[in-house]
Amino acid sequence: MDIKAYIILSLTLFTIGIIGVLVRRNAIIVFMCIELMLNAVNLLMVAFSKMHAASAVAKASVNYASDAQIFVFFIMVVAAAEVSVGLAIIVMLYRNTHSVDINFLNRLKN
Amino acid sequence: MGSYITFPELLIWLPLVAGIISFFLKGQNAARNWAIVASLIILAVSVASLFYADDARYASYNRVNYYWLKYIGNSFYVGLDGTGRLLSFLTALSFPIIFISTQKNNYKNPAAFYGLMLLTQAGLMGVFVALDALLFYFFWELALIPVYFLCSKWGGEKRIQTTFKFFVYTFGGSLLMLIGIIYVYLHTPQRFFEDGSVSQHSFALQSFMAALLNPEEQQWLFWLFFVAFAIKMPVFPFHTWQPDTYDQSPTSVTMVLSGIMVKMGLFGVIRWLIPVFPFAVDSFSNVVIILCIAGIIYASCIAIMQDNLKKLIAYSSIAHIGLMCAALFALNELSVQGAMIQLFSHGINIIGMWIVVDMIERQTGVKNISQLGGIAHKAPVLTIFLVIIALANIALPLTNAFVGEFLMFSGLFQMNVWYAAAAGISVILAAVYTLRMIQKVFYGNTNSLTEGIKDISLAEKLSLTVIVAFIFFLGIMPQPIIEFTKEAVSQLIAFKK
Amino acid sequence: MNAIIFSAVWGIVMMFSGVFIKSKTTPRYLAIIGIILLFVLNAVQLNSGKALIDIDTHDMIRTNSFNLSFLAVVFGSTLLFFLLSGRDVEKVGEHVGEYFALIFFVLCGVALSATFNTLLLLFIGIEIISIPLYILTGSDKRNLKSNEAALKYFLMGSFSTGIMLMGIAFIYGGNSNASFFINNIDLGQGKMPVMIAVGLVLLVISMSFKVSAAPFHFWTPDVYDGSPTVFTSFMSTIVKVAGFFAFVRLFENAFGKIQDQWQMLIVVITIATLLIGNVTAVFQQSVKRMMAYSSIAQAGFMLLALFAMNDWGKEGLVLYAAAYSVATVGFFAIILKMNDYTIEGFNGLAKQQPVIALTATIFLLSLTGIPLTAGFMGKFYMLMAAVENGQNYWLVIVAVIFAAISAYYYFRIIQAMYFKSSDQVAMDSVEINPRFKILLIISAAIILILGIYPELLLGWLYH
Amino acid sequence: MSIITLLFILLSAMAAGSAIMMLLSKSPVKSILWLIVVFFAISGHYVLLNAQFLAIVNIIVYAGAIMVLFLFVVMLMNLNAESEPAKNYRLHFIGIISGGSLLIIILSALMKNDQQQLVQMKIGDQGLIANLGKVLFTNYVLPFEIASILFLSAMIGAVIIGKKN
Amino acid sequence: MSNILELIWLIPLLPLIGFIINGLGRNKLSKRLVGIIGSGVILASFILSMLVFMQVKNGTTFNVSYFDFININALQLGFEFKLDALSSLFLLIITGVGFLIHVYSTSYMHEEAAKDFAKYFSFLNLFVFSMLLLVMGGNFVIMFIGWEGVGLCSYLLIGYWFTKEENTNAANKAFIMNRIGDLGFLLAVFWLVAKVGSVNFDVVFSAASLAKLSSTDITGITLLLFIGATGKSAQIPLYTWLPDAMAGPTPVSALIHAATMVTAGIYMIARSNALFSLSEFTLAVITITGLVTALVAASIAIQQNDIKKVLAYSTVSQLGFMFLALGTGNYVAAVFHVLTHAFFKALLFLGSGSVIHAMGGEQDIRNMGGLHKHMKITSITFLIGCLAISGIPGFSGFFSKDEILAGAYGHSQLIYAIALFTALLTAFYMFRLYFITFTGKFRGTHEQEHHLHESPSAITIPLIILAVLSIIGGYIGVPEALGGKHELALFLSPVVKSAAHHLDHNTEYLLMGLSTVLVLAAILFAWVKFKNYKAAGEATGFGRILQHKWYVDEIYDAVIVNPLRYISDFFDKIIEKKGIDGLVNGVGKAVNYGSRQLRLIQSGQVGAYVLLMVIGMLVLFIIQLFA
Repeated sequence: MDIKAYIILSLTLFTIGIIGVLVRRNAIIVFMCIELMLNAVNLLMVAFSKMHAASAVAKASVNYASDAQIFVFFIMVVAAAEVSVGLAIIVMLYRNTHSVDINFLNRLKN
Repeated sequence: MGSYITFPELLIWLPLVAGIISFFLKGQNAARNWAIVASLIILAVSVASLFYADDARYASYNRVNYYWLKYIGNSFYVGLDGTGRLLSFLTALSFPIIFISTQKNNYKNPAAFYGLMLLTQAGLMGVFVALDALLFYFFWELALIPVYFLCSKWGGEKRIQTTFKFFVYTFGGSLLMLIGIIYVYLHTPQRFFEDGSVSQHSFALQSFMAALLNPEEQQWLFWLFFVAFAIKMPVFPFHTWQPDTYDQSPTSVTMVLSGIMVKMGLFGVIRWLIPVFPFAVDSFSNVVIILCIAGIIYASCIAIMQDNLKKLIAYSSIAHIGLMCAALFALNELSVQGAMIQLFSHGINIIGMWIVVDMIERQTGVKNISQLGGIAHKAPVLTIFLVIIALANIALPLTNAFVGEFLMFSGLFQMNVWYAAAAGISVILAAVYTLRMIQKVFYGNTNSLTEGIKDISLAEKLSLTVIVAFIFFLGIMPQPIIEFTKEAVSQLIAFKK
Repeated sequence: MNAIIFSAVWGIVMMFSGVFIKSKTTPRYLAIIGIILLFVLNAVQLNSGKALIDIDTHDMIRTNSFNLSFLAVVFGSTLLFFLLSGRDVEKVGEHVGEYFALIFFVLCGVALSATFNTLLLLFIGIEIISIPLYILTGSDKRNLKSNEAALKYFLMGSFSTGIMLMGIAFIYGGNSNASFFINNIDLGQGKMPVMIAVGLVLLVISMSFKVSAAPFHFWTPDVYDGSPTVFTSFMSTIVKVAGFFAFVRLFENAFGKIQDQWQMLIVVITIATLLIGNVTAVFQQSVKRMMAYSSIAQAGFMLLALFAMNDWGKEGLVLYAAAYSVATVGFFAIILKMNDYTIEGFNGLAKQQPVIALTATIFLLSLTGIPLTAGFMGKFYMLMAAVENGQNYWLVIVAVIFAAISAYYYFRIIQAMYFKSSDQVAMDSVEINPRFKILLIISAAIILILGIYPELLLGWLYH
Repeated sequence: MSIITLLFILLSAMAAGSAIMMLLSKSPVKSILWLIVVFFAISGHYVLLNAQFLAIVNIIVYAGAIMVLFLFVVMLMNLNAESEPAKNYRLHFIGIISGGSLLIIILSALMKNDQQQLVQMKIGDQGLIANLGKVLFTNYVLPFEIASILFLSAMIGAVIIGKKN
Repeated sequence: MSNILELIWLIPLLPLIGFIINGLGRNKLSKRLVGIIGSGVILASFILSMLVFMQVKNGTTFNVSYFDFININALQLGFEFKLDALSSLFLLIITGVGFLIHVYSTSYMHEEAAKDFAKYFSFLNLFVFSMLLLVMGGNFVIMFIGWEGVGLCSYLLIGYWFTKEENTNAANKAFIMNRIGDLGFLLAVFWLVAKVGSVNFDVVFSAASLAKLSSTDITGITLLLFIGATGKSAQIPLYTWLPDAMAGPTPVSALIHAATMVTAGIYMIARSNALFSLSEFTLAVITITGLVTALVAASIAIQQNDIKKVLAYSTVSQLGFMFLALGTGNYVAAVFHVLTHAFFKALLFLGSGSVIHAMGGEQDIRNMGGLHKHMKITSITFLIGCLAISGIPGFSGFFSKDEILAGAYGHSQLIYAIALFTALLTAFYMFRLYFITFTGKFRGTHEQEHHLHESPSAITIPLIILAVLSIIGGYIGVPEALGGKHELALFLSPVVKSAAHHLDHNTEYLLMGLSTVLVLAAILFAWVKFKNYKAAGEATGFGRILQHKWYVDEIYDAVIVNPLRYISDFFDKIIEKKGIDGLVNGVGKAVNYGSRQLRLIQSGQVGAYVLLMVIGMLVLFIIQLFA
């Protein structure tokens, strides 16, 4: 496969995530869109790692190509931590306002 | 590098220390008396420095160079030369006069007031003795901060906005200068310190003069510096902060502002602008002079119909400063020498004017010409002093200002006939507004406001006598002041391209 | 290295202190001890050049006198923050030990993002900074503003993390060396590869977000305003300068050689930041919110280090970080004691609390950049760096014009304190003990000393 | 067209389509389910790229843990389909336009490059668990340890924020 | 008395000392003492001047420099005096007439309070000091010091009664108009500095220096100097201050505005004759200006009813004559007329002062009449003055005026004709004044009539002395045609090179006869018309224009004063407040406005924030990838 195909795919997913953040108002959905963005990155990372594996440089050291996959692993780790905190915040807000609509978040402005 | 403390250091540290001490004094009189004593001591030091003017013999008394920020080639490099000595003496002389003549004013929190005044003095002294660009910039700003507090705290009704405008205006201008300083600095040659270390660049005056700048660079750098100086002076059209500030500040601060602080701008031109950017000065001197002359006529015209006494003096000051600035840029011996004399004379004269105005305002509570009148009946001595000072202000012969203006006009004439002729109109206009002021305020009949006015007291008489003595002494025998500044003048005009 | 390990360890210690120690004040003292130890350990490494525990990091961490002195500045500011505002941390909620633990974790993240040598650690470092901050922002649970701020911060922060990761992915993809090490990026000859360029822009965007540079600053005013003030103080100073340091470190090491190819981005961001920060701050009525905009404005100035990308800029950044952190921490400590956060609340403070007003004035003057304060020296170095860079001089002029505007809002507070009077009590005097005043005076003295003799700090850089 | 290409297109269409569906779904629960589909599709891609470890982890962590957590929260809050009130179509339009143009700009820059860079499919042992494990616990031991701090803070956060006063 | 010239510094110094003593001691000294000191110092100066005069009579010139005033490379300027025939003559006039007027003042000003009295005398002394400095100055700058100094004293003395706004207005007007002239003077000095590098008379007038000056330079310098002279000597267009200056005490008018200060311009031009003679153009300008001034002022004088105003216009007119003489190169005649004019005009003013004194301050001649009966000495001396000014043979004015007319005839007959006509007008208005005042019936109030008396001796004695001088003063310049030697011309010859045409004696006789006859006719006409004057109504027609002084003041107001005020107002209100300051404040307002608008971006909506961020990303990508 050409790497471009993967770039197009993951950028498309990434953009869908961005558009989701832009248009959706439910905090949970927005957060899910962000998770989608992270997944798009993960996919691209893996694709790149395999791209480098195909090129001459990586042949010298096998580890080079593993780097990106390790990175993806860390992204997942961080995402998990983020999710726990994020959901806690959303729940806390919900407890206080009984809403997760981000458009109602405008006590702070100007 | 002398082993003793030098004059420039003393002139900076004494007011600084005195000012800090003053903050801790209690009571109206303690702070005031302390300020008077301190300023007199500083005056004594300054007078003493006049006797050690011979650089060949007394260089170690007049110049000192401490390492400070060595990484960037900056040092605490101060020294007295002709112009600096003249202006530091003016500063040293003015403060006791100001303190003594305004001692009747009761200030809220006098300790802070006098403390800030002395700090201002320290800043001004620093500006006049700094031979290092960064140091110069430091003092340049530092002189402003106490003034900001003085004006905002003890000023008139609209003091906060007015002072703030003044502050932002000058602050913005000086930041532009800072860019200029940095740019020149980055083009200075290496500097070798005496302990063997080398810095890539340096802020010292000599290094600045040796900076490798081509004429195009000089041309835009020139404006960065000039705008800062022009705002401080102020030169038309950067002047609009001034009338309001003079009007709203407490009079003793106005004296400092108009008598000394405006000289900072002119001094900057003398010390930095002309030596560092000779090519740019050459190419822009006509622009600047035209600006100045436009300002002279413009300010004089406004002064004619001005009802506010303080603003009237402010506009007249703009006209005078404009002339000095134009003279400096004409850059020939006559004009520069004239400007030197006038630097001093204008400071003395305008302080005298303010002393009188202060007395009137304090006693009647008004400063509008139309509300006053007939003061000459009630306060003849005051009137006499005022008339003398006012006439000095319009450069009547045998007063100090005549010598300066004569030389300045003469120098301008050599540069271009029409400059002298156009600027000369101010001679007439100055007479118009000054005489109108005298007529409306002092002549005529008294009214309910001026009925109760009292003639001047001993302290004010003393201050005014000193001022009048200087007016006549320098008016009749200006040669001593010329001798003092002759070398500085010849050094300066050597930069003419 | 010392700093990374010890801050993590002490964070855990603090965490347990919250569990085992019932007293509310003890964690604070523990935290102070911890930060002092952290400072000392860092100083030891700075001095000796060796870490206490020598771990093979596979070159993922690189320490030098430059980033260690930066860490010293950060820890010093944090110490000051603990001393000045530690008591206010106790007032936020009952989880005092946990708050301090989170702060130590943040410091761990700061240490990482100051010493990283690979994009992975940059990412992890930034996340370790961010996640505790989301929590601290929302720590005032009953306060809807705090909740709102936490969610906004979290959503936008995660969003920017996504962007950053995408940037890293492209950098990796475009790097023919197939490496995440920032000093091992193949930038090609002449114009950089498109993938690197895309990744670079994405990294600029995400880092701009972290340092709240416009137009990615939108979270800043709301979050700073909504969080408990004491954490705003921490966030807007220590965390922010850490972000800057990471920003500069990343771009210097990774893309420093081709700076002319991306300088325009920084120019645009700098101008936007200066404009939005300074201009918007002018109209603010709440001092806290004004300080949020002020921090954006200051970020604009710090961006000049990135614009210049030379030694002046790096030295200046350390100096600026110190000046800005100390002044802001000090000023926030004063805001915390105020009864009213609006500017009117400051009316007549000079009469009621002359010492505090004086120190506040020094902090504000430093923020404005008046000579003899550290703030001036910071600005001065920044301007010097920008001028030496030799390109886009007009940016420098724009910067100083905005610096002049910044006087407008800082001086409003000075005006309120000194030149206006009020019948309201500006500060509960119960809150003000001599120790607090002395600490403020010490902070002010640090500002002045650094303003007069910055080489005291800069000397470390060339240790 | 090889089977790999076919699979690629299939998985890609599945991922993108499900992602769009996630956006369009009114009900949060449905959105979550669609997202899980996306994750499965991506896992499929991983398999295609011979990144077996990640494929598994993706399913376990993302689809299995994270998404379940989401679902759990949504259920907890009892959010219904109509939780989102009247939409602002103008804002949607602007959002789609700007997001789309961002995509187009980046892609148009990237696609200018004619040089073909191929991706290793199906082969290569970098993505195997053994290899990754070795690298993770040798070269990447520091980040691995540090990541624990992340979890600690997340844990503290959950305590601070979640605990009822 | 080894060499009196060594002591010449005493001449100006003595009045200065008088000024200082009287000024500082004004609250303590008695009037008597003030009078003695004030007059005494002038007398001492006069005596010294006499001695100096004796020394320089034989043509010696004495230059002395006391100290460096300004000494720089580009300009060496000493505080230097120059004494020669010309200046010593003026010294005599100033101190002599000055002394008489001081004496006169002791009586005239007696009703003033002691300190005002002292103030008056100190100003008067200061004036004499300045005037002496002007005359003795050895270079243009010292001369200018005196030049401005006399202007200042004039200002102070005109505004002596400063309570009345009218007086202070007049004072201001005098000073400002003088300043306009002074600017011309100064510019001329600058020009000299620029081209010659010196302002010393000897250096400037030396052939070497004159060679350095192009004809443009000379014309420019002389014209500028002449502008200075028009200010000081009240010539068109700067003459209007002089009639207004009559607001001051009458002795002041006599001293400053008749005898001395106003002649400074003539002195200066005579002093610089070497320069002026080189510029035909300037001389022509001076001639025309002098002629027109003489005619216009004389015409105005015809319709004036204020006794001092008549004399003032007469002074302007006579000064015009002097400038006419200067313009025709007849410097000696000008100086001669200065001398004789000093005598008779001082006499006339002092006489008018005596009248005003007697009338209790009344100055309107319509309220006088028949005063001859009451104050014979005043009347007779006044008559002598009138005869002298009219140029009746035998009186001093005849000789000097005749010389001017003769010079004018030599120059151009048209000029002569106009000058002669002006002389007729002079005779007419002077005798109009005399007849209305001293003959006929008294027209004032009864109180005034009751109060009428001859003035005390301190007033009458100076009158008598001046009357005598007005008669004999002319005999130092008896023209050759009448068998004289013209002592004055001889005396001045080392300094002043007269360039006047010499007429043959027959022509001269003819001219003298013609003028005498015509003047007598004019006097006769005046006698017929005014011997029994009755206050008439307002003048009409041309007389009305004359009564309003050709509306010159109104024109000046409309052309200069009001526009200046308007400009001032315009600058202040529009350009300053709205323009420049408006711009400065506008920046502040713009920042405020921007702040108010910009903060609206901070809408609080996460969606909006992200949208803006995405747009920002778009911009950055475009910059990086496509720019």
